[in-house]
Amino acid sequence: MSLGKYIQAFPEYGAERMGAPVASFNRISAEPIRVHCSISEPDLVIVLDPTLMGKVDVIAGLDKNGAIIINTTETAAAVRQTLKLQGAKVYTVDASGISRATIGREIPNTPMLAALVKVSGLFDFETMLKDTEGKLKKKFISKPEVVKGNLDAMRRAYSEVKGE
Amino acid sequence: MNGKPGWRELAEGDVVPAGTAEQFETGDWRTERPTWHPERCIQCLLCWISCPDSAIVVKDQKMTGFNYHHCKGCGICAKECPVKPEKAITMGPER
Amino acid sequence: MAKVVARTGNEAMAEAMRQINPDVVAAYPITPATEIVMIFAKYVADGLVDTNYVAVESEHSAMSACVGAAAAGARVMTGTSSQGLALMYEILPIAAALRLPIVLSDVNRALSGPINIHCDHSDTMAARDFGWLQIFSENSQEAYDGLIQAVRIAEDPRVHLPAMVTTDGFIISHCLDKIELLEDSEVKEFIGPERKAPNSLLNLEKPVSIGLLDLQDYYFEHRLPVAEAMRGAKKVILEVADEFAKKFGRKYGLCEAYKLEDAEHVVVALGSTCGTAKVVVDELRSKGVRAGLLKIRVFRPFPGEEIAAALAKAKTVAVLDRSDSWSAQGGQVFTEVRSVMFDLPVKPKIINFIYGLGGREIDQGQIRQVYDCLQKVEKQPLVQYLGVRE
Amino acid sequence: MANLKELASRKELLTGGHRMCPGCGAPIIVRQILLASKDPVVVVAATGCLEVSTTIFPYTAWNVPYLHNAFENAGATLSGVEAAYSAFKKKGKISQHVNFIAFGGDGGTYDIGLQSLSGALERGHDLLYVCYNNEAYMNTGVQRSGATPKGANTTTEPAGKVRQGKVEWRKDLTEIVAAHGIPYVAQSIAGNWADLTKKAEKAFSIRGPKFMNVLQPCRLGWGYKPEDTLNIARLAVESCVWPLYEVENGVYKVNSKPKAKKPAADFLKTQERFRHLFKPGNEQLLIEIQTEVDRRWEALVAKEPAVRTGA
Repeated sequence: MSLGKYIQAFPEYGAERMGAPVASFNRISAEPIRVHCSISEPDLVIVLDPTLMGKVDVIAGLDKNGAIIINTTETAAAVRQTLKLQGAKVYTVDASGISRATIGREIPNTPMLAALVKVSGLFDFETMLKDTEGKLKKKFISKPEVVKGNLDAMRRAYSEVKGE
Repeated sequence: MNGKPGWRELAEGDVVPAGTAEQFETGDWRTERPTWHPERCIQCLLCWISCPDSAIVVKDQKMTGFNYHHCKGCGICAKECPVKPEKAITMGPER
Repeated sequence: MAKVVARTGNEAMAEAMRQINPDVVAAYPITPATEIVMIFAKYVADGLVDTNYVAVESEHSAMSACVGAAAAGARVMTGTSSQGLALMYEILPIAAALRLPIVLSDVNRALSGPINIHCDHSDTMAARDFGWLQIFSENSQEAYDGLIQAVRIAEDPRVHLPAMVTTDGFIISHCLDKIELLEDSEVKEFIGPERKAPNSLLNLEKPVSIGLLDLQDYYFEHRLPVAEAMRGAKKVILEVADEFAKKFGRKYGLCEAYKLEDAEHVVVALGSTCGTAKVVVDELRSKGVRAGLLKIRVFRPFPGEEIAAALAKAKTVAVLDRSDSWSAQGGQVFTEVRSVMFDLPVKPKIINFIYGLGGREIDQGQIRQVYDCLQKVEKQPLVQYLGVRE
Repeated sequence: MANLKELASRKELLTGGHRMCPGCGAPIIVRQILLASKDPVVVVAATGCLEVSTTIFPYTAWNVPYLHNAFENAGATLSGVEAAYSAFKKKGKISQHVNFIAFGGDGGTYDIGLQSLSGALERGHDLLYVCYNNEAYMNTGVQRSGATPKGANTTTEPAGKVRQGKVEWRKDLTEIVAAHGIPYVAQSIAGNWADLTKKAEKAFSIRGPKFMNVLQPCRLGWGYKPEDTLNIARLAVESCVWPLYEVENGVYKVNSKPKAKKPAADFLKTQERFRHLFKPGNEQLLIEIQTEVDRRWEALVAKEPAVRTGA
């Protein structure tokens, strides 16, 4: 949003407690966003937890010109085979591994965000890094190592995301 | 219903100034009437503190009689009056 | 200077409450309105507001404490949802009859049972007959602006009624959206520094009794002014909206007409669904269908004349109700809209869709289906249920 | 403590002209408690006899600011009033000290209003809640409440051929309130003005939540002649059916220990509501009641500190 776009983000709420699979929907647009419903035909799917792939139909409604980004150590080709996906682009990045190495804990969120920027080309990466740095600095005022770890994670994911 | 104020004449929101019940007569509820006998009264004020209807008139910290406009004639004042052998307040039929 | 931020509906409501800085907030958490209370409690903990926050043990007590505080002359707010609002029902008409301008943010959620935490309008609709102003919001921005305006409207001497501003549970309450915030000083100036109560329990010089027993001889005379104030509130809502538009640029009315001038097929809806419906209207227009949307923003007072005028030229009208009145005659919005159309010289054909109960998804496809039905309206039943499995 | 002359020089804060029954104990309690306050008072009343009879529009017997909201929410409503007061005080809009008092009957306090009361006590508002306890729903025609004692005849648990009035023991609300750990809890009666006004004065001198459970004979529901209201309440104390005691910061003090404890039957037989207990065949029930009165009395006395200095 600070990069000049309109945004909408909303999670899907069930009654599950911590650790259960969750879905969240995001819209990014150059115009004001008026629709208020879940996204059934996504342009882009991001899978943070690859163990869900066998259980949840992660490619449901995915546009054939769309893309899916998966946090996994496997190759895009292997994932495509698992998903039996035709059309659409498949990208993989080991965001969990990256986050363990850089942040010290398995928090794949920020590296996946970097992968999203790379794949979608919606924003300029350096501007986004700067914006994220500002936000994290506010939140982790007494933990500069967290900010650095996240930024490192994002840089690595940006360069390591691979697809076909 | 006639003679009562219309809705425009009422204050907003079910509000009245304090203490308006002062004007309402409950004395006509009485079937028994208390009589005060000042010559026997020891001014202990037990009748006053015990009255449910705030109907014992006290002036300068002294019992001076009844507010018959409010007194419902319950007889608590007579019952609580400690004066012996004859009480300073007695109950009799309302005329 | 307006500040553009990303806020969920709940965050927007809490932000407005911080800027309104009421004297007393008495509230109890309930999904999906809990965050409003949580965020506000943090504002209190951080000393960002002067508010005396009463963390009550139930919504019944929340509304009871609000009545007590408002009767004492305070500016008072609370927030709740669904069962919480239902638990307040007993006290809501008391607040109205005592003419206490309490402002409540309600996050629309289905009433039990079965228990459900998701959006529909059954909680708010069941409260429509309690003498509260009701303002629905299409998005977080409207919720934020609406809550600030509600304080002014409720406290206006021509109104003096409590008000609830609603958002759709999760759909808006938990949806991060781009909104423009006002400066704290702008809000303060707009609503005025303090409430001016005609009577107060804390005016020790002029003691009053509030909330007396009315028998057959006075009750009616004390209820009629609520109807009268509600009637007058329409003008005040528009005045406040005008002033808001002049100062801050965002325009609001009792209703919003979207591409209605030449519309043949019109959908009437409330809340977040209107945003989705606007997208469908644009899409149909591009295909040559003369579609339009009437969004009812203010449900109490009910803008009957405005609705009738807005729909007078339509050929067909579909009213979308996100709740059922269980009257077997359609939802609350439908029966009220249909009733105000009775005196139109040429009446459009009007049908009802009850949809989205318990958070059931309403998407563009379903709204398209509604417009399809309007184009072959003769074959449609009076009331149908949209999006339910047969 | 203010004596009667001193009290009599204060302003009468509950006027006559209210519609309570002749001889009702409730307005006696209210008058005495209001007179005990040297500071301004604001009152909230729960729905009940007192509320309906003192405020029939356009007449109010209250010479103090007064609010009625509903039946079960006097605690929460007064919380709100007190919260507004605190907010105004912080902003410098009001400086005078005010005593906030809620009056609720046993229905509005023991039963339907218990949650609201408990919440108000737990939150620590500076208020005094007074239960004028006549041991049944008198406003609506003598229905049983959680305060109704075992054996009492009520319209919803009447004495009949196989049941002898209320089957259950009454709930010990004073102890429930004391368990909240609030600074001051007391039991008193209509019929001992010195005890009642002293306790009210003490309550007003303490900041935080205070509670008083005041036994109020009801001539209609209990069945006796109107002039007997106060002496019947005193009999409840003399028989240890309703002990006068207070709990100040957790410390128990029994205010009146009868030298010769009267039998509970002396109290019970003064009232119509217990008349059936004295019929042949109910001897065992009377014994049970006496046993329970003794048990509760002994348990109460045992709560007093073991060693007391002074008189």
